[in-house]
Amino acid sequence: MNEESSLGRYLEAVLFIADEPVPTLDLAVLFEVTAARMQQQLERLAQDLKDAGRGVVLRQVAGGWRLATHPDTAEFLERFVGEQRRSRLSRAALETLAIIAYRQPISRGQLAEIRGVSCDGVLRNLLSRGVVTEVSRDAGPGRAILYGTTPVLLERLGLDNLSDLPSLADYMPDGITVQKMESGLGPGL
Amino acid sequence: MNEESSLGRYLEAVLFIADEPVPTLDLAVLFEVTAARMQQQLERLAQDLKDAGRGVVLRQVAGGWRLATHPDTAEFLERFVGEQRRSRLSRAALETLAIIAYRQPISRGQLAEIRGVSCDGVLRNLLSRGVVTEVSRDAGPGRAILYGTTPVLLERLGLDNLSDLPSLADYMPDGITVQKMESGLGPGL
Amino acid sequence: MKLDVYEGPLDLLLQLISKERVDVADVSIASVTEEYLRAVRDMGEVDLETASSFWVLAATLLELKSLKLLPKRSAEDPEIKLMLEERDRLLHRLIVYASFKEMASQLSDRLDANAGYFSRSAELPEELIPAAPDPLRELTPQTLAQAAIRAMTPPEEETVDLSHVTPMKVSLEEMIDTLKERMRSRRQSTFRALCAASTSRIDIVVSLLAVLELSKHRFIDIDQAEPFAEISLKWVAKDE
Repeated sequence: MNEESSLGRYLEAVLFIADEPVPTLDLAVLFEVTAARMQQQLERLAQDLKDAGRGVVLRQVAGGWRLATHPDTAEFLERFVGEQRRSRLSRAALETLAIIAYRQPISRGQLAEIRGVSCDGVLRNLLSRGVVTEVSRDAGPGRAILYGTTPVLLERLGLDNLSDLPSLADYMPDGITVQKMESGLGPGL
Repeated sequence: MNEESSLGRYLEAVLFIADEPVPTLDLAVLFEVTAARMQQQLERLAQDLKDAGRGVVLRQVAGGWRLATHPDTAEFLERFVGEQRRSRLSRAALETLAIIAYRQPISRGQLAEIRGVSCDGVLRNLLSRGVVTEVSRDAGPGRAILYGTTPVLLERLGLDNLSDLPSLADYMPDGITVQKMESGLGPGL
Repeated sequence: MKLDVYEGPLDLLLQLISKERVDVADVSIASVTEEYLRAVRDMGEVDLETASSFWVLAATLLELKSLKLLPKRSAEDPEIKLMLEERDRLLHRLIVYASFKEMASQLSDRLDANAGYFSRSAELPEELIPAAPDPLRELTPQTLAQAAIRAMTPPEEETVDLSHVTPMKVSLEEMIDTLKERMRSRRQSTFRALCAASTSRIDIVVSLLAVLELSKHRFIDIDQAEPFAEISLKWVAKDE
């Protein structure tokens, strides 16, 4: 296999697992090639996927490159997701929602710090479902957007008020880290 | 484009957005073809991806089909996601996992009895990795929680089914070792 | 003899027994114990549950060991029969444990061989969200609280640090030396008297092991009239 095509397959693998558009420059750094070479390689991969009439396409979107399903497969995809027997929030989405509920208002950065990974994709999902919203901006220099939960979430949970959320101390396993947890929580919770 | 190849691309799109292995039968229902035809189609797609030397492969794991990156791209992926994605299990965790896999459903007490030490710490680790889960409760008076393995574990092991695991009997110590153990335990009366 | 990885009393026993060049008929409870105590010292800390599960096993081994130290008795003796049953149970546990231990390394190989496959964990594309059944319908305050704890609890450490573990005051070797000197000067004593100064259960157990070792090497004789009676000790070694 020549160097070109092996770079192509590494590229495909990286784009496959990325859950955000990946900037050309990030990829150039990862593969230790120039940005121009990377751009060329990405365009070639996009063209290859298109020419082969594949179900997945590579698109250059806001700030980066992203694999996505071909628009003409939408009908099957909708049927597929509609028929999923097991429809629940992904673990990542559930945990992100839980952190926001208990520690609001909270920024993306703080969320990522608690979960150890970027939560951007999950956050978009929660925002579009209307259970989370932007509530304010951080007073700090970055003026980061802060997120909180919405009345829609309370309604779904059958709660009147955020303070009706169960106390985390009641759910701690073996009471080991209660203190650590409680001290990390905002006032009133 | 002929019918075969268009089914292939729809299939690829569906597998691309699925977040767990999809059973052949679910796909057969979705595309309104027989299960046999679907199986054939899936095997062909897997072969096509392999033959083309692509960065993504199709595997039959945990009772279904799932796209995954080719192992020889792992080096770049680990650099891309920042290593921390998959840390290895400790020996204690592996032993506990082996016992659960073969003796499920099993309680904490039964686990501790077999290993000779409490397994609570490692069990929490296995639960948080999603490879083990609570499956039921014991009918006995204590109603102890019983644990079992998850499809995530099968996927990590690259197995379609738990019954694909080798028989435990194959791992029994041999006669000489057993004799040695026996004499090591004391009086030969 | 040095055991690098210690995963519990069964594991330790298994490792001791399967070491080559150990006279297995003589795997003395002392060496098992001493090895364990050294492992404990090296670890710096061990949780109480692990410690007590070791002592349960040590007690069983002690019993078996005592069979060898005592004059030969008939296999028909009900007490002996009971001990042999005990030994068979322990042997069975060891075999089962050994099988799982072997299987664990097989699982490890399989996990390693498959570690290179990464799957997508990306969220559903936004345009498909309306088509999916509402995933929030099963959400309850409880599941939310549990998820919060899962997300905010730092990754589990597998070794539990409990500080209330009895520190080991003397090693078995030191205890053997001490008791040997004491018995040499006193000539006759009881186990209770020897342990009078012991403040912890571990010290007493170590003393008992030391006494058994001294008896095995014919420094002292042990006599006990009946179970739970006073244990008399007599110095029988020829003084140099």
